[in-house]
Amino acid sequence: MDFVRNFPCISIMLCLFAGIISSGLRGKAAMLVNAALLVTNTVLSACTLAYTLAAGESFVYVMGQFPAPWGNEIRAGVLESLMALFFCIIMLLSLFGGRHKLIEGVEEGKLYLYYVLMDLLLSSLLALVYTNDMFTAYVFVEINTISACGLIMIRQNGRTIEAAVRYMIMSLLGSGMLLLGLCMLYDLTGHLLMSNIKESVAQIVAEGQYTIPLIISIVLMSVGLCIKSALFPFHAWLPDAYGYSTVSSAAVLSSLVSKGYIFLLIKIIYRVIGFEIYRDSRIIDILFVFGLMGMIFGSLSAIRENDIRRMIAFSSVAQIGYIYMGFGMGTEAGMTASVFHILSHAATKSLLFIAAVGLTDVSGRNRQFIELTGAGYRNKWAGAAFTVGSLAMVGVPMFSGFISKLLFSQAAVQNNTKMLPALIVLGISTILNAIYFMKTVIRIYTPVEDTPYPSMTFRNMPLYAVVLVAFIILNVTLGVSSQPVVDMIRQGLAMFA
Amino acid sequence: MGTNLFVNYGEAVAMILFGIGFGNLLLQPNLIKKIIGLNIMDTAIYLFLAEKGYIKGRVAPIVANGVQSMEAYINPIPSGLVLTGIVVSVSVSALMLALTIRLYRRYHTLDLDEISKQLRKEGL
Amino acid sequence: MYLILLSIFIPILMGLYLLVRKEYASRGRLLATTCAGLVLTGALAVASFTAAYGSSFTLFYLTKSLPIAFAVDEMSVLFSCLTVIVLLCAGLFSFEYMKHETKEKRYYGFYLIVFGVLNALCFAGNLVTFYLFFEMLTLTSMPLVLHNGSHEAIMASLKYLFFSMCGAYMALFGVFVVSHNSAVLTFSTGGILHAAAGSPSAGLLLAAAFAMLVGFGVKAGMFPLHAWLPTAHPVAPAPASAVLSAVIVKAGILAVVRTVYYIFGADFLRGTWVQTAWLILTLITVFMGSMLAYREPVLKKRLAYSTVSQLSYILFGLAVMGAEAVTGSLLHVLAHGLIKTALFLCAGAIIFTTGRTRVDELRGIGKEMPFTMWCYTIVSLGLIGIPPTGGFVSKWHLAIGSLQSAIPVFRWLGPVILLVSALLTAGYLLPLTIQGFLPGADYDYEHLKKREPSPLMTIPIAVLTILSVLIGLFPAQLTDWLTRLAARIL
Amino acid sequence: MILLVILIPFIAAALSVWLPFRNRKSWEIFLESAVTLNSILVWYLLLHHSGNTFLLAHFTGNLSVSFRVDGPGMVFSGLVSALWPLATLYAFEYMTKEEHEKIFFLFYTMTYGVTLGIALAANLLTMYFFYELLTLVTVPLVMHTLTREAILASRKYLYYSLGGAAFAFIGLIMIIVYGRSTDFVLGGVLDLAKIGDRTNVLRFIYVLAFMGFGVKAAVCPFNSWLPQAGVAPTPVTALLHAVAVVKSGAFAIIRLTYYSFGTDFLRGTWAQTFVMLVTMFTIVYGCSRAVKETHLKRRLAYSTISNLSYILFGATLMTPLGMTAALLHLVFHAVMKIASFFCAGAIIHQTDRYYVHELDGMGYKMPCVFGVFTVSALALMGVPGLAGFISKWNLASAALESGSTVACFGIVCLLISALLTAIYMLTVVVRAFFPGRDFDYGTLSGVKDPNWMMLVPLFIFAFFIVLFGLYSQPLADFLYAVAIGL
Repeated sequence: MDFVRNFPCISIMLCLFAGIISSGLRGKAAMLVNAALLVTNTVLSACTLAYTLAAGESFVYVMGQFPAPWGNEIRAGVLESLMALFFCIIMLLSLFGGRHKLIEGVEEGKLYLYYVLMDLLLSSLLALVYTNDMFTAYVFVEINTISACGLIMIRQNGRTIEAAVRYMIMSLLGSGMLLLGLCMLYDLTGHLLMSNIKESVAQIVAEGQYTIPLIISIVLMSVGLCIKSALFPFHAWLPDAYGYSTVSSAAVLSSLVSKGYIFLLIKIIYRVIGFEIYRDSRIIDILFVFGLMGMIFGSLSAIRENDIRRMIAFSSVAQIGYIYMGFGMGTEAGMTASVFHILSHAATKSLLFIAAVGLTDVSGRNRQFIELTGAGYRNKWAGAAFTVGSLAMVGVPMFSGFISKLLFSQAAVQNNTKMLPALIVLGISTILNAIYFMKTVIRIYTPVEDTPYPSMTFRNMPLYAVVLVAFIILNVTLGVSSQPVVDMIRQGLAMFA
Repeated sequence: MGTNLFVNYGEAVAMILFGIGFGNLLLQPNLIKKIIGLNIMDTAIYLFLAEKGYIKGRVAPIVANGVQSMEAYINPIPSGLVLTGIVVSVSVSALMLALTIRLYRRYHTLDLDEISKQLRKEGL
Repeated sequence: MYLILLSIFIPILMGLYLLVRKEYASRGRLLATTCAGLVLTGALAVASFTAAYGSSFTLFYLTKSLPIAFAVDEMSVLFSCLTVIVLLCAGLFSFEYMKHETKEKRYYGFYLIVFGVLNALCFAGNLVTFYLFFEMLTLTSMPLVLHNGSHEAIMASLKYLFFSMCGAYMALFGVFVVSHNSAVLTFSTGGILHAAAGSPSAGLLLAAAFAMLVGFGVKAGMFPLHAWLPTAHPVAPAPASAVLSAVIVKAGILAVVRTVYYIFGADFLRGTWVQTAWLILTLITVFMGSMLAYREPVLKKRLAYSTVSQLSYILFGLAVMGAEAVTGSLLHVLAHGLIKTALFLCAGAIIFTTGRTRVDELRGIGKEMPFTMWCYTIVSLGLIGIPPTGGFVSKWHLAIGSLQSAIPVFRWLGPVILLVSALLTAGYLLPLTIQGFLPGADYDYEHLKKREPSPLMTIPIAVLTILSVLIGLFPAQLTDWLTRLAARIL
Repeated sequence: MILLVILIPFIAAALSVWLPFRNRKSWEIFLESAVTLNSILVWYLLLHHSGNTFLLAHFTGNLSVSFRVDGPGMVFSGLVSALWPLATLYAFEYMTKEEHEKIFFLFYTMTYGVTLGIALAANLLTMYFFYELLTLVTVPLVMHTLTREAILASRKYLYYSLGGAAFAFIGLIMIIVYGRSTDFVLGGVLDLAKIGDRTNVLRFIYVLAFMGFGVKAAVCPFNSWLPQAGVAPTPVTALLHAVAVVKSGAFAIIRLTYYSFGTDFLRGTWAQTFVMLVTMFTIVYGCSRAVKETHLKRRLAYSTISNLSYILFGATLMTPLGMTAALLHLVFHAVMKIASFFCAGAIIHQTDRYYVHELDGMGYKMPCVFGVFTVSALALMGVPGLAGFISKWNLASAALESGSTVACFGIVCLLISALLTAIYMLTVVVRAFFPGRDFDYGTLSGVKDPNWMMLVPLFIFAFFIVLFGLYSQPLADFLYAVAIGL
């Protein structure tokens, strides 16, 4: 079974090849290639996950047979393969769910480009997940940025280009800081491979040298990644980028791209700096505070929003706040909760985006709330899915959001000083979530007399409905039998250390 | 501290440049100037890297004249990184410029705030 | 035992029957039914306190600690006598008076119910039972107040209702506290709280006692919650006013007696701040009631203010907690009950015949209705306290009792205020007599015509007048009995 | 078996929508018999089963969804299952005037199952789960009329409830972390060794959780949803907003206080004082608002707010007697308030009158309805001989028994509230029966009592109000046994 060790590398390479091949294909064919790629990668990731679970430890794949510290490495553990699996599944579902909008919104001749970019994005995501090399990480961060930017602007109107530019600028700021931090770290340690850096860092800290440069480099990397993942004060680019791009892009961006950066940060915390050292630096408290503020202000902005897509986008800001709050707790449990929330939020947010588009479609493409009145009856599938997503976001038991809330709170209790703020903000944020999501749910289930808009049924949109059902199942599965997933996350985090 | 700063003047300059570039990228309303800022920022980092990789009195790790001793050459990895970084930043700059052209054709301005204003007028 | 229950439930059931059945074909039948009901109830009540005197029984238990029990003791007899006399007389009077009102059936229905509830109050054997019927009394007497259905009457009845409820709930607080400190709530002479006298809960108990005094005092028109009385009594039909002013307010007195002498015990309260506060309140009420009555131009309202004042005579006597004073109080219960009924019935007779309500419109009324006015004058003198009427005897005892007591300041302040109030009483009652009989030289005798009301009205007035005089003339036996009673409960 | 009684309503609800019924009658019969059957099953369960925990599923780790029949659960489920068939009967008649009956009864019947779930939950997590579910299934009921007002009300209801649950959730977390288990054990499950020096934090969390569950029980300042939610059809306001939903809040608080945090941990601390003061304030506040309110149903809703805090006041005494009194009032208030709401509903159904000042003289036209209304009014005021007096008496003696000064002031609050109750209830009665002499009865022509489907539940409730008032000892004994651990 050892050939499974090749799978991570193969999956990344497959993505790149698929991208290259697609660039010569027509739109339809590129789509099929992409779908095949995603399915293959899902299978590969699942195999890797099974393998690492069975082995109970992670493995390192050395690229080009150059041994450390010179060569480039890929490392796969339970957590990495779990992430990869999830990313693949969710991207697959998001693409299927948003396909009809894509065909509408993108020029016929350029459709293949979308799939090229998507392939590229997947490759960069997988690389971010698997890589063991900091500089490789940086390169794929940039690739990620570029392809994400392309995904935003594929639906060409002024808005999306502007959003793409803004996204680009913020991303470049972030990656610039990441790069600088990385260079400084390299300067301090002389290594680029994560495991080697970690040893050196431990040594440096033990000797008490270079504390200030080390902290500066940690800060630079963390802030860079925070900007890229739209933590609260750096979220200005997010609503436009998620709000106006085509729905699949929005779903993928919100649930995967920002999560890729967050996952990179997790890797930096565990595998580069070392959890204890990172925890003892003050940056963790800053992350905590920003996380809390994000939870509140993101939701407040969402409440004020009148456009359903932008509302969901703002909700992402709040959810990312949750994740950073989990980091900020500085405990193993907090980290577990954060990772779980990455999964549950990914599953929920793409569901919401895709359901929202179904609702706006039956409301004359109008995204204002007032037009959505009664949309839940015109498109029953989207209505139900949106309701499920909302309930999950609010944290109603049986849905995935409840488990993350549960894990977050349990983690919070373990930290004496941060317990009360975390718990109270969690409570307030739940209320705020309830306000804007439930407002929408009630709105879409408020019937109107003689609407001018047509209804949508299963017959019109079989694929769309199936995708929604799959999302709902995913969500409920996470909510009901979360224990295996949580165990895997724990195991994976343990492998990181 | 002062002496260190003087000795490592390369790094100091790199940091100042990074600051200039970062500020430009963040604060300039003009898109072209933003891109220039981006490039300054990236260049600053490459300078920083190069400075770190440079060892006084040695030459670039290109085997010339048959000298194979490790002592003769500087650390090759930073140089490699710089090269990679340049590739990345070139492509990013290209993308940004392409976007800028798009926007300019549409809105006849390079001012991002102005574009936002027009967008709002369009009601999109 | 059955007599007591019958005397309570027969009128209530008859009243309910009257309320729910459809209109009678003729007024006569209604009157006959009512009359039968009244007489039967009166007879039953008398029978029960003669036949079942001294007995007590528990009907059933609401919860383990809340028995519904009835008992007949001297206090029951005293109040029951008064109730029977007044309700019968006023009932008889209504037969004529209610001619000019509508909805007679409803009136008689509630009248009977009130009769039953009053009986129940007299025979209640413990605090819970008493409280139960106390609330019932408020609820069932309210329709009597609002009977004429004018906006004013409805507002007055609501005021009555809410003041009474307020009082009842204050009392209920006391009941809670008492029940917490005592295993049983049965009325027994000398109180049931001996054990708690020195305990740490004594402070709370005193507060409870005060709450109960003020709360039950609402019904008896005691300051500061007296305001309902002058509003509610005058708007009712005259016989109902009579019942309200003479008997229903006495339920408040009975409640206070039961609370102070049968639950807490005089020893428990004597010399405490509760007694002092209570004395102050009663004296304020006595003076204020007379003063307001003096300034009031409408006859029935004036009588209502008078009630406020007179009731606090009784409360003052009770507050002194001496044998002599209590005797005076109990006597005054009887005297005031009879006199005030007579006064209201006179006022009713005047309104019924002439339609005039204000005192200054009643010049020469004595020439028109000499009999009524003579009765009015006689009972007025009684209320003022001029011998040989009932009022004199009771006030005499009150004053003596107060002077005999050892309470500082109030032992002399009380009689002084009582005296001043008596003067004011003369001031507000006698002008009607004087103007009525001596209208002055410019009175138009030409249009004068005798219009004495029918015997149905005059007879009750006469009976009450005679009774009140009898009390004054032959007080010895009654006083003895009451003195013994007072000594026992102290 | 336990699962069955929770599931039957759901199944019946689903069937009632999907099955093709020939006509309205057969549909009605189907629903009514399903509900009745379920109630019978519940009572059978209560009488024959006890103590066994039924584990449905493991959630995560040591958290499980499980059910058990224990003391308070018996009381609450018994109460709910006794009321539901009657309320359904009433609702059939009432809903003839409204639209979308089937949807209405779908959720109405589902709520039955959810409420039973709350009552029979064996641990905090399960209860929390059903608690959230309750919010969700009742929102459509509030929304039912779909007027703007109804939608606003349902939104508010939703926000408040979910928000409250969010804070209750914090309490749940504390129990998970610091408790020996989340199961309900009389006396609490907190592990004092684990808590160490964090007692005050935990008490603070208790207060938070109290307020969280208190949202459903309409504790001040989180009560404004309840009067607004009165826009729902009357069967909903009567059964849900006077019994099932709001009592779930009170029930949850009893569970939280007595079975999770434990009274020993809380008694005599600032946390107890705080929550007690909150309930006392709510008692007075609810009544005063009721006095000012002229819309009959909203007035009753404010009265509910106040009465719910009677229950909570009893619960916050944190003594067995306090819990007895709380449970007693839980039962009695349910009967009293449902009776008065049904009267209000009958008035609306027959005459479309909503405001108190429109009720002049109706007592003569609808004697049965207003007779029952008067009985319930007197009972709510606490007139001896009716149910309200007994529970008030028990509350007061429990308060005195607890010996705390605050509790004594609580009695004063109870009495002030009783007075205010007299004011707002009796003004209605007086208006209805004594409209004043210049009232024109012509305006009431055609007004009459509703038919038997509405009257039968009314009379049954009135009968129970009197019965409980006169003879409640066995019930009180049973509840006391519950409170000291069955």
